[in-house]
Amino acid sequence: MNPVYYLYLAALLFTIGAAGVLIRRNAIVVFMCIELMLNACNLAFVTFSRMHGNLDGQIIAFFTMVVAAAEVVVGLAIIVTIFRTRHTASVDDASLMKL
Amino acid sequence: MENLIALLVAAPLVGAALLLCGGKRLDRAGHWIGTLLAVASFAVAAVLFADMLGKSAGDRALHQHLFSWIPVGGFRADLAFQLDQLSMTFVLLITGVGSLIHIYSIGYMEHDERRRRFFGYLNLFLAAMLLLVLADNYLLLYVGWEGVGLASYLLIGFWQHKPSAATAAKKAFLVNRVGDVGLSIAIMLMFTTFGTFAFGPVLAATGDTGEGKLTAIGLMLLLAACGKSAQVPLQSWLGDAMEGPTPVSALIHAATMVTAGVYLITRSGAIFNAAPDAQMAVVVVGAVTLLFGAIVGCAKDDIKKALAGSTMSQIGYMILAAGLGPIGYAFAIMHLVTHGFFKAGLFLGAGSVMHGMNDEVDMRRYGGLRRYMPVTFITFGLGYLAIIGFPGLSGFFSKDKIIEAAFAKGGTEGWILGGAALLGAAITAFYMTRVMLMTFFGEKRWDPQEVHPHESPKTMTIPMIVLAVGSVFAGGLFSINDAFVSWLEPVTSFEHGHSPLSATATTTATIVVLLVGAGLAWLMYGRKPVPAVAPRGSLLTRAARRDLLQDDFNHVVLVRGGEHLTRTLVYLDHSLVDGAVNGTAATMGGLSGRLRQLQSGFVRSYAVQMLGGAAVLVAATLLMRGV
Amino acid sequence: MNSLAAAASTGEAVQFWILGTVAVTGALCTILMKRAVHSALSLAGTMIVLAVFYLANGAYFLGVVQVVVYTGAIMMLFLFVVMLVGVTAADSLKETLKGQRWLAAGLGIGFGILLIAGIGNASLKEFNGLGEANAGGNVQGLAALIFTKYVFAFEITGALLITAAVGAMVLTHRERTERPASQREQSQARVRAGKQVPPLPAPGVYARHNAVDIPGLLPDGSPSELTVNPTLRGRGQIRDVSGEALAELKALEQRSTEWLGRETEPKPPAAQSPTPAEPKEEASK
Amino acid sequence: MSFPLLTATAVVPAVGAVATAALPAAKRTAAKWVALSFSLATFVLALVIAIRFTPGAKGPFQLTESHAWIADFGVRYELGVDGIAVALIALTALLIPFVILAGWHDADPLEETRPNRRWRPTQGFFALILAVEAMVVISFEATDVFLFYLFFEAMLIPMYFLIGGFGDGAGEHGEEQAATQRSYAAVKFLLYNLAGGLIMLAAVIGLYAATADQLGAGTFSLPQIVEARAAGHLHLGAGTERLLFLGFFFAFAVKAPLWPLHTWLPNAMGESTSPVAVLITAVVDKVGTFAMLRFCIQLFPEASKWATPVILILALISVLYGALLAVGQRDIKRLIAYASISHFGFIILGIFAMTSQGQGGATLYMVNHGISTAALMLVAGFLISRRGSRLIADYGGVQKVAPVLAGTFLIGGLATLSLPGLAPFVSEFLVLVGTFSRYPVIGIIASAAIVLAALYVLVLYQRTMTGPVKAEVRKMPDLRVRELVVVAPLIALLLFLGVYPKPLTDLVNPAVEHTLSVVDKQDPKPDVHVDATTGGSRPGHATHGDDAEAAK
Repeated sequence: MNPVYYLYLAALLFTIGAAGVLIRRNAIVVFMCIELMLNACNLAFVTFSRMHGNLDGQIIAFFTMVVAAAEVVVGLAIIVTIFRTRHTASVDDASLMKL
Repeated sequence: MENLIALLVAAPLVGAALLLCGGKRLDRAGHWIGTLLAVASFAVAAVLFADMLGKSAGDRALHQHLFSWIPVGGFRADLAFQLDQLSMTFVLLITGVGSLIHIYSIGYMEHDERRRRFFGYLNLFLAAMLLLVLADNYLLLYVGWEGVGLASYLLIGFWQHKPSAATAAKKAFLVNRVGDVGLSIAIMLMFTTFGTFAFGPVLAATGDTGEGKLTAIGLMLLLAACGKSAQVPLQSWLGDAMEGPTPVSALIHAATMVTAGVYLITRSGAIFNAAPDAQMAVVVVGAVTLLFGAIVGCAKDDIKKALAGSTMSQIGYMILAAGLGPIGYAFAIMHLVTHGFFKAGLFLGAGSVMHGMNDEVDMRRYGGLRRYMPVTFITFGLGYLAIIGFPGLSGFFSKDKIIEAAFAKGGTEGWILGGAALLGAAITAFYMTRVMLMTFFGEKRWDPQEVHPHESPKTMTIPMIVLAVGSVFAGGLFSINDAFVSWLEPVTSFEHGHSPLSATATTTATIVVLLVGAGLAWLMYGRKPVPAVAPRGSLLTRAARRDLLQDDFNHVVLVRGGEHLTRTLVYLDHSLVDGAVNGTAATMGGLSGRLRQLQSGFVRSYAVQMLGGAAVLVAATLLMRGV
Repeated sequence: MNSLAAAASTGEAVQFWILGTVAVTGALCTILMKRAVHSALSLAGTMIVLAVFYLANGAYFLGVVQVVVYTGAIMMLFLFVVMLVGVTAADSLKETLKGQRWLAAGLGIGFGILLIAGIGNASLKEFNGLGEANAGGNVQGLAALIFTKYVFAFEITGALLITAAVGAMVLTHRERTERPASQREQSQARVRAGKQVPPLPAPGVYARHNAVDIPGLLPDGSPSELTVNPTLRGRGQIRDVSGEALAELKALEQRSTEWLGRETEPKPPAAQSPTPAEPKEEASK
Repeated sequence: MSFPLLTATAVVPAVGAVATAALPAAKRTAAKWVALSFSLATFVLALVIAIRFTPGAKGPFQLTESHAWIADFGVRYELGVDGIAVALIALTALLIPFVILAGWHDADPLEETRPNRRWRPTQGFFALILAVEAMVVISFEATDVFLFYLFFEAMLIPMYFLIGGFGDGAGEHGEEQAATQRSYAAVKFLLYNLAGGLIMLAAVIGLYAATADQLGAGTFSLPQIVEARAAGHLHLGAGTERLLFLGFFFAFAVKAPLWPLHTWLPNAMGESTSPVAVLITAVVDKVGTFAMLRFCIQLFPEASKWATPVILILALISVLYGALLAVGQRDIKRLIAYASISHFGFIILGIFAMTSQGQGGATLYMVNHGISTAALMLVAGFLISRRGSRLIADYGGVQKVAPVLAGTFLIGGLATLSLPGLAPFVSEFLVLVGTFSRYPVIGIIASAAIVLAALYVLVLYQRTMTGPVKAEVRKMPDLRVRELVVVAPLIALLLFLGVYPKPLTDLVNPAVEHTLSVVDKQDPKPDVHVDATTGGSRPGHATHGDDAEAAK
């Protein structure tokens, strides 16, 4: 079996995650979907590193994880703050951008 | 010696600067300063004249180059003066009559609180007029040309609080501007044809170029002359110009400025000689105008307007003569000078009459004034005799020569022109007699309670006397063995015309028509009393009262048309040109309004758009690599 | 295992197909589950599977990190937040934005197809595995790269993490706007509000037993709700013993009369209030 | 490289702008004086430039400065002046002090507004004026296309605020609507010029690409490009060259309003205060015509020749159109604005007639029009500030109550109708001659504007100044000392340059010759060759000869 299937899997996961971001209204779930997409990317990177036979891909994946961690921390903090003020975690309720 | 020439112009210019910028502190001495400088200019002229007489006819011309004015590429205009016999004649006339009228104005404008400014303007006029006749190239002449236009504008509109005066001034300037366009185009033509527009080279080189160009130049010059000298079709401003103070009418609109056209044509004689068609046009214009002006003069009840009509017609004579070529130039100038004397005198007389009748101008309110203002009567009378060409007075000599020359043109046009000139003489006699009779003879048509006619002060009468003397003797003086003609000959190249009629025949004819005209006038105005209000009059009379409908024509065609044109243009500028721009702006606004709908503010719809964009990018990359 | 083959072995293939299915299922559950908790759990599942795949791809360090950081830390963080926000909070899956769902589905599918097409026609045939790359050990290899080639990126990510931590604190920290009320003010407020100023009465206590769920009895023997902890009250777990106490008293009198041998006039069962009945059941609970 | 004179001339006003803006709100008068002194310093520097500049010298540009700036794109900080630039810099530096003096009280906050630390309109007004001066000066000096473009566009920012922020409170329908109209005018000004500028930007980039393609290293330097073209290294294809030319020309045609891109000017000049109006028409718009002369023609000679007929027609249209619309205006300032459109038509006519008279005249015209319009507009501003109305119909008989004001107004008007003896006549006649000698018909039609100019000026003068005195103007005071100080020098200058324009022509001629040599056009020769020196073979001719030599 050809490891390129990993890439197909990554693509699939990524797409699913994207769709989730579009469909779900709960901010937390949206975040999870974003994480899913990041992970899909990581998988692709790892596969690439295997493909090229060097570790750079893994490094990138590593950095992605770190960034993802940071992003999650801040994002969740934001969600909590929003929840405190308006008692909902729905992304649709925070639609002040149009003003 | 030639360094004095600049002084001629400088003196009045300094006066103008002093008086116009001096402010109130000069109010008391202003008129004296102005007069003094005018007289000074005359003195310089006299000195130069004397010097010139001392020289032989060949090298009388003086030339003074001050500095190079506009040097750009091949285009060189210099600030340089040229004083030859022709210019000298004008300089003497201008400064002489000018000085007299300055003196006259001291009395005439006594009660005007803006007298200082009046004298400033007069000096400005003198300076510009002298520049006009002294310039050694057409561009500098143009400066003087417009300068006198400005001065006349300021002086016609001197009583600005009168809307009629302001309008008249504007009209005069505008009509003159039309003429000026002609002059400027002529200069451009000269530049493109000869590469220069200085008198010397241009007039020397007329032989080398095609007749077409010369004709064009000639016609343009003629247009300019028409504007300045109030010739048909640009004559309409002269009548209204009488709104100005009478001294102004005398100086600018009788003696000097309006004759600038004659100067221009005479000066450019070489061009016209080489372009017969242009010359023909000149002659026609002259002939038409002399009749036109005469007819208008017959109908006017306003004494100044009547005189204005006469001025028009007399200048018609000059133009006619100038159009006749070498046989006429000298006589044109000669008539110009004599006319300068007697017409100025007549105007000053009219002014004096008005002065005595508290500014009443309607001759139907005059009558029998000879007893109240004898000096005015006598001087005016002498001027009258001069202008109708009474044998022995100056008008007789000059006009008679012109009529003779007109016949001498030869062929049918010779007869036509001569006839026209004769007819003009008759009409002149008629309307001048009319003026004379209505003003000084007949019974009083004014109310002794209101007006107390009285003789004017010395400052006014003396100039009148001097001018009267001039208008009596000048002609005779000039004609003593053709002194005047031979004086001008080096410049204007005189040749004797061969008239089909003998000189005596012409003279008798002139005298006959003169008597006829005068007699007719006496029958109509001398024998039976003049009605105080103008009768309706015949169709011709009514037309003539309205300047033969020329103004109405202008009003309907030019003024109305222009107003409509501008109004439509303003509208179009706002609706069409600007509208196009604003329209684009509006469409943009609408478009953005539509696009605004996409900004729903919902994060997820933005996310959809993002994903769409990403998809497009991926697709693009794939296509690039040619899937 | 160090000499990871370029082409995957059959074992790996099997593993791939099984776990891949699991991963996709997990992902789908993540986006389809109503309750956020379930989404979180299924995502965790997917991540563990991915960890395994990392290992299979020779990224041992990453595999472990994936388990520790992602599944261990991040997902737990998610769960905490979910609890904060409310475990029960389940958002209805019915769409509010017009056409959003179809757009999303369409775009998702299209995008996926594009990606897969891209991968498909990319020439990814030869795999030169991680044999020599991992020769000195995967972790050492990574470390060597991180601290040499990517050292700046590494430093910057460190800064990023600190910033993130500070940011999180700033965001969640709530500033006290007004001075805390002193005890005196609190008491005054309480009096003004007409609340119960003295301590509440204690629950009923008997020689036989001592329980917080037994209300104290008022002089007329009826139970006083105040004496019971509000939580128990809220749950309705009050053991009312007043009924049986009366019943026992009655029985005692009965026996004494029998003992003294006097006839008794029958009493109306007025005192028999309906209340005693329920306490019994309650007690039986 | 000695003292960087050109840079200094641009920097001084910039510094002045900062200094003025920095002054606290209370120091209003101080701000005015600071601004004035800085503008005067700039004028002194401009004079130094004019003195240090030697007209006959070799090479197109002098006092050049050149420093690498954005090396990657071959953008250099390259300054240099030819005669035309010197004349225009002098004009700018000369006018700004008068503008500041004339606007002395235009930006004073209203009485009822409470003094406030942040609210400093006066400082802002004068700082903006100085900023505009700095930018204008440097765009006159720049010989690097990119550098020029930068300031050509940056100019819009201060101008926008000057137009939109300060009004003369003489609106037809009260202050509120005046404010809205003002902002409308400002936005219109901005959009028009931005549109032009963006198209030009495209052309600038295109030029860079073309040079980079053919010269190896791309450059924006005007002298280099001209040189390369002369040496034959650079051959833009006809198509490219025309496109680039149009890109440049469009921007300049907007800036120097050429029909039909003129409609922003009447609004901008009508709504803004008269000093700002002067700034627009006398200073900023000149950059447009100047740039046509320096960049359009020199960078794209072939395309210029190709486009000449159309441009001449457009210019002719704006000459007549502007004059006719001026006749039809009811608002003094709008009238002057349309008059300016007509005059800009003349300037462009002269530039593209491609004769030494035409271009020399056009350059003189830029200077003279600057001075004459400044005189007329500023006096009109004084008039308007007295009566509080811009409508011609609201005036009448002013001449009687304020003769000096009327006199100066008349002189300004006469200059506008280019009366001989005043400076504009020289330039207008040169333009006409220059045009006529190559395109007689256009020349003749254009000279009709002589009459129209007289018409609108005299109508304006008659309606406002003459006739019976209106009740509203009866109390009108005559010119104050400050106002006289503003107007008198301008009028004196008009008279002087009318009588003795030689210094200016000597300055300009070599530059014009150079431009024409780039386009390689010769003046048409007259049919008859007579010796062109005036005076022919008369006495005095000799003297003239020497002093012509002396003048050289």
